[in-house]
Amino acid sequence: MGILVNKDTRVLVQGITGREGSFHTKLMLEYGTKIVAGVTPGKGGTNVHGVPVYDTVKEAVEESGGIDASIIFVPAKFAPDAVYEAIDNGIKLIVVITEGIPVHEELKFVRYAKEHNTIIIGPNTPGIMTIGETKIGIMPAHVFKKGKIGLVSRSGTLTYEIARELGKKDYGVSTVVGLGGDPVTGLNFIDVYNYFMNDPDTEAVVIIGEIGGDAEERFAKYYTLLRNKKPVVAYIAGKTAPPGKRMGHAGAIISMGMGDYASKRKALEEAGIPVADKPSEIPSLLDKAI
Amino acid sequence: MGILVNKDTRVLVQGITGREGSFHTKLMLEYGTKIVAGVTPGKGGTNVHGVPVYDTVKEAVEESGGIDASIIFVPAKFAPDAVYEAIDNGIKLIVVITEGIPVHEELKFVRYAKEHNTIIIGPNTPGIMTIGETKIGIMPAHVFKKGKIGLVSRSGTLTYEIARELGKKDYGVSTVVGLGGDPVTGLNFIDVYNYFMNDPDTEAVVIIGEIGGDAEERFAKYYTLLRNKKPVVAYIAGKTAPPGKRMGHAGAIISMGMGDYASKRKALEEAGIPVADKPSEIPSLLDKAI
Amino acid sequence: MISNVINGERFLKLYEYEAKEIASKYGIPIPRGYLASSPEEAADACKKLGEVALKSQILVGRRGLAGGIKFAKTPQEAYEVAKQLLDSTIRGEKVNKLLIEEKVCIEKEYYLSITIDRAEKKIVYLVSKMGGVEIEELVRQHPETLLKIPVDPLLGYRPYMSRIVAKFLGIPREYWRELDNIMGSMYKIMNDYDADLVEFNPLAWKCGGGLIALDAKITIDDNSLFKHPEFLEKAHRELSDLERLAKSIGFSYVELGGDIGIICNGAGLTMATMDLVAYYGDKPANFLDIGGGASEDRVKKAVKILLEHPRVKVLLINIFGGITRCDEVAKGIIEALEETQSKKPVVIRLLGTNEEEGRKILEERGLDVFTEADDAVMKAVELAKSITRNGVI
Amino acid sequence: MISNVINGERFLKLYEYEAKEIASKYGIPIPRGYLASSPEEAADACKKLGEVALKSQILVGRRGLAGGIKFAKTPQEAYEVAKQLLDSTIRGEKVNKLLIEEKVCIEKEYYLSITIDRAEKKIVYLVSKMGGVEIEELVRQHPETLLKIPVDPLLGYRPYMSRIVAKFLGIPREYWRELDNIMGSMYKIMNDYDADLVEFNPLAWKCGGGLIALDAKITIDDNSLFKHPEFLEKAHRELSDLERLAKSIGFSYVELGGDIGIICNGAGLTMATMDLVAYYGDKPANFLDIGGGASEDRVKKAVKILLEHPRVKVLLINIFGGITRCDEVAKGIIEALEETQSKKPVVIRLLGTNEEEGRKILEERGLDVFTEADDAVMKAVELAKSITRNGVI
Repeated sequence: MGILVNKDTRVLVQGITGREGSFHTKLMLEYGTKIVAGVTPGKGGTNVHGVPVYDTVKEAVEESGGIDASIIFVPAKFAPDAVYEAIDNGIKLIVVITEGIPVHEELKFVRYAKEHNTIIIGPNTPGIMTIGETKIGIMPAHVFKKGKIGLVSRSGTLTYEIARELGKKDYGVSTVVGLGGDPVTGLNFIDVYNYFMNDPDTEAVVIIGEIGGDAEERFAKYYTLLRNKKPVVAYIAGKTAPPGKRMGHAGAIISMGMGDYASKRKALEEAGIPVADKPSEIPSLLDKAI
Repeated sequence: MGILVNKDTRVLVQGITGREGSFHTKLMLEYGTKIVAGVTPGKGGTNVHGVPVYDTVKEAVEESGGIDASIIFVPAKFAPDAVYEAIDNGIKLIVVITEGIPVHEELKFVRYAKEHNTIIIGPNTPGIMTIGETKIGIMPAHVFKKGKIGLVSRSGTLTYEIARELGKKDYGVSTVVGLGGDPVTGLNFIDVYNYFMNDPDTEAVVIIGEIGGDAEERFAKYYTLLRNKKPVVAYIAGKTAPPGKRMGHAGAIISMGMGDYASKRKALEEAGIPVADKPSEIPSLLDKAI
Repeated sequence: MISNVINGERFLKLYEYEAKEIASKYGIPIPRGYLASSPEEAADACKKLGEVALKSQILVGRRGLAGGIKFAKTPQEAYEVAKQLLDSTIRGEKVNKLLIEEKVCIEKEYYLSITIDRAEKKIVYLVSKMGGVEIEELVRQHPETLLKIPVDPLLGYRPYMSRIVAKFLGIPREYWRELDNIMGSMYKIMNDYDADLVEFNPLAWKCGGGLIALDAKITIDDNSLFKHPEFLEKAHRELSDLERLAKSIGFSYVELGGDIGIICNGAGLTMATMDLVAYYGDKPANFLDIGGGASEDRVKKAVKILLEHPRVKVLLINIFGGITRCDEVAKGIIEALEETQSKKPVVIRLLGTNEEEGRKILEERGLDVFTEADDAVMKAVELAKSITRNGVI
Repeated sequence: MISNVINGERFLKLYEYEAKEIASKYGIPIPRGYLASSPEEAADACKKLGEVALKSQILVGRRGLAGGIKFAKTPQEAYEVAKQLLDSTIRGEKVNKLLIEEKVCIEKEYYLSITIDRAEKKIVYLVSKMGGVEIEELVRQHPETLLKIPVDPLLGYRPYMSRIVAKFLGIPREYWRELDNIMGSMYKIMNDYDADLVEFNPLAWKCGGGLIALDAKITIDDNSLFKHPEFLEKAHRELSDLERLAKSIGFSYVELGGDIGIICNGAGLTMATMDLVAYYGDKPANFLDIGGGASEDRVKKAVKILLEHPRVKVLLINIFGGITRCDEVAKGIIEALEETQSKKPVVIRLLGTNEEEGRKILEERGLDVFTEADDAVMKAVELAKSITRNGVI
């Protein structure tokens, strides 16, 4: 089980012939991911590690016998077009690895995807992996042991660090989801928590947040209102980072003083979610929470 | 009963202080329509036939205690903004009387409305009326007798003519819907037929089409596939109009030769829908169909 | 064209040279060319361009088949051909201008357009491998030769669409960027000009490689002309004088071939009245919709146009008053009759708002007023037949 | 500012005069003014404008409170004030330019901005009746004074939004059109410049009536700079030299106040490592994220920057190799140590891709490599404390 993706998920790689796309196609195939097609405009007819490459997503969908998810390694300038191409061809889960996409473009395609009932993971995400089944992303697979913890994070390497800490204490992971490091992303903590809520294989959820934005506060508020809930443990990076002044005043006005470490920690703790002081403390908090 | 609107429908008039808006507000009030507010930017604080006028839809919604439908008499240049204002303020049924709105604007707001689960009637429509309950439109009320026939039309005066012919033979109307005369409109025959299908007060439906477009052909195709159906009788205007050459070739390519009188009549008759040769023939076709 | 007007679907057609000016401004490749209004100018253009095509600038379709496009190899030849074409009449339209274009060596002809799909409420690209032909006919017979790519009107053109077209047409990789630019520009033209059609038929593949728009057609949504004052004066230049006159007063008017003049309010009712005339065995002379809420003066003008129309034997007026007031209509009719002193029979059917007042005004002048449309039309047809029999107008 | 960089939220701030140039180009009313780099130019401007405000062009906030805005009635006075302001340092930033503006008689000050609401994934207008103040503080205390109007990013600005603002601010009817133009232009600037903020604080109401943007702030999304080459060279000019250097190599770098230098890969891990340093009782000297897949050479440069940093006592390197390969990191560290011949202690924690190879390279040079982050940080803190105790660097 796990959420959103599993061993049967049929995956397309957009930008498959690029350095990153090709490299991670190999790693994903090694993990067992069912990659059925790749797209690079102009490279149709070739193949990458045995995966057939098409010029358009349309052809990939038609020729491959159906695609459930796409992972995008296309450079920032062309990534939005790749996202629209995937959405317009009916692909319902899109993992956008690309970083550096202009925020106005992100606003538009995230909005468009939502209307088309398409899930966007990222942009600027390490991806999603259901342990032991499929990896649609770039995370080092070996640090994730299979288990009952749902892991959702705004971060990349820190997630691997925490997965390793979990593993040291025999906590495995059901599915790990990287929300993406950009200010506008497709999913937030609430969305992913709700998927975990419906997954019988997930017993508890670890949330890895960081300063900036108010995603953690929003989740805390939401969690407070739930009647049935699974235990959640959190870690927030950036306690020692000085307060940001992003966007002059307006950004701060929107979030009404939320976004700093103290605000996030307070909100989570008031919602009954223990917050670890350091990554290695998370397993012991889980011991208590479960 | 009837469809979409009834005596309890709370109506806003946008462009209420204009010549048309004010005149028809009076007629609608006389018919019993529950007009609770009007909007004309800059005229807030006044009133029209006792209806309070606001500068913005936001104020109208807040002050009036809720609005179900809006009717728009705003000039073409400003009408799209009025539509967006209504949609963004949560109004779920919008009757756009205005004619002359650029088609690109229509494409956009019809698309936007659909996403927001808002019904657009028109543009360039005489409106909608549930006989004996409410009139949200500009049709002469007295020609419509109350009864069991659902009336849906692409035309204005021709609809009145046909309502009168029905009345002469004691056929009354449940609800009359003017789809609107513009090439892009919010509702089509299929949409309105489906509402009538769910209305216990409607026994049969009269469809008033005209040449151009393929709305009638589409309805015929749809009707053929239905298992449960109410009887439908049609009239198509434009038998003697020479074939149009609208938009050079491209328009004709899209509709693949549909759009002329013969095509529409054939499609409807093959779907089992009798087509009247003249308006006065409709009641006798209904006699047979019901 | 009638159904456009009748259905309220009005648009402005641009001449080929106007469409190409716009295309070129948006970076779409077109042949080099010059506009010529005289044989001398045509010869001059040929001097600059070498072998040329001389293309009549008219708005009716199929001008190629009708001899509106010719070729010339020398300035002398261009002069002669231009002399033939200029001031000639093709499918009823006079040729005032020629577009003199370099002859381009081409290998293939495609069809590429962008237009509005009314039923789907989207913008759509239409593509065919077989261009330069009567695309409508081709597609009717071989629908599989047509590729449609829908575009969300809120989102707009996306470059991936051009790659689908490139694959469909078999365009080599190194020209994909060019196709992307062309399709992107077509979308921009649609938006910037409120066009409802931008069509290249053919969009050709050149002998040395590369795309070029050999013909171009753009039509502009009439409802948007207020945004484009540069086109306002051009509007409706393809209409006949009478149609233009009616339009300037604010009516929808179309010439038909019959002898019963028709005035109604509302396009649907007007068409239904035309159909009723046919049903009872005669032919309408015209379509004239006075629209909603016409004043006395506008009614008068409409009536005068038809009373003075040489082909009209009987005038049939069918008004269902909603916004339109019957008394205003009646007054307009009376005034027109007085001003023209016409002896043509006028059959009137009035119903709706202020019906009684209108009826009274007309009956005082000895005019019969019908209540039922069928009765009025039957009367008009009968009168027209008797006039034909008696040879009296 | 650190969290911007740390969270990958990077942007370019424009100076007031740059923002106002753009605003003016889009038809937004601003005071007349001139840019001055010398007291002479300031005096000249005052001659043309009469009574003036002299506004220091710096990127840090609250410059008014810090004395960065002064007034002058005569050219002589303007000269003197400009002399004071130019080359002075305000909140750590040197004043190189002044904007000399006519003094405008105003009655009221509003706040109006457009920005991105990340959580709602929309664009949003923010409006307050009380402008010209520390809006953030005001709103925190009186949230009811703020009006938010969301804008759908696919649909864009719609004029009705300006009427809501007009009513909220109490703008008289005859100026609604002006407000509509201002708000429409703000949206266009957001889109055309890929801005993430366009702010007028205050947008003032003039004594004679009418709106004017007395101050203007625009920030541009860094990720969009490739579309705006005119801004590329201006990017990150507000950073310190070291930050700019790191940035030019491709790192995210922020100066902090402590003595333990930090190099990690990934912003989250870097922040977590900083936090761990604090947890174990010391302070980080910096934030340095080498990003994903850093080469040997880039690692070398990162290490050199910190080894040569005067405040850094101990260098702590915490790498979790995913795309990043540990052997590359190890080689980069060795090279940097050799090139700088630094004696600063380096504490290394390596994990992930090619971990064994990396460990081997480092241990051959006598460097200890930790496996656990906690152990590495504890060691670094211990070393820094002993250095402080012993006064040795």
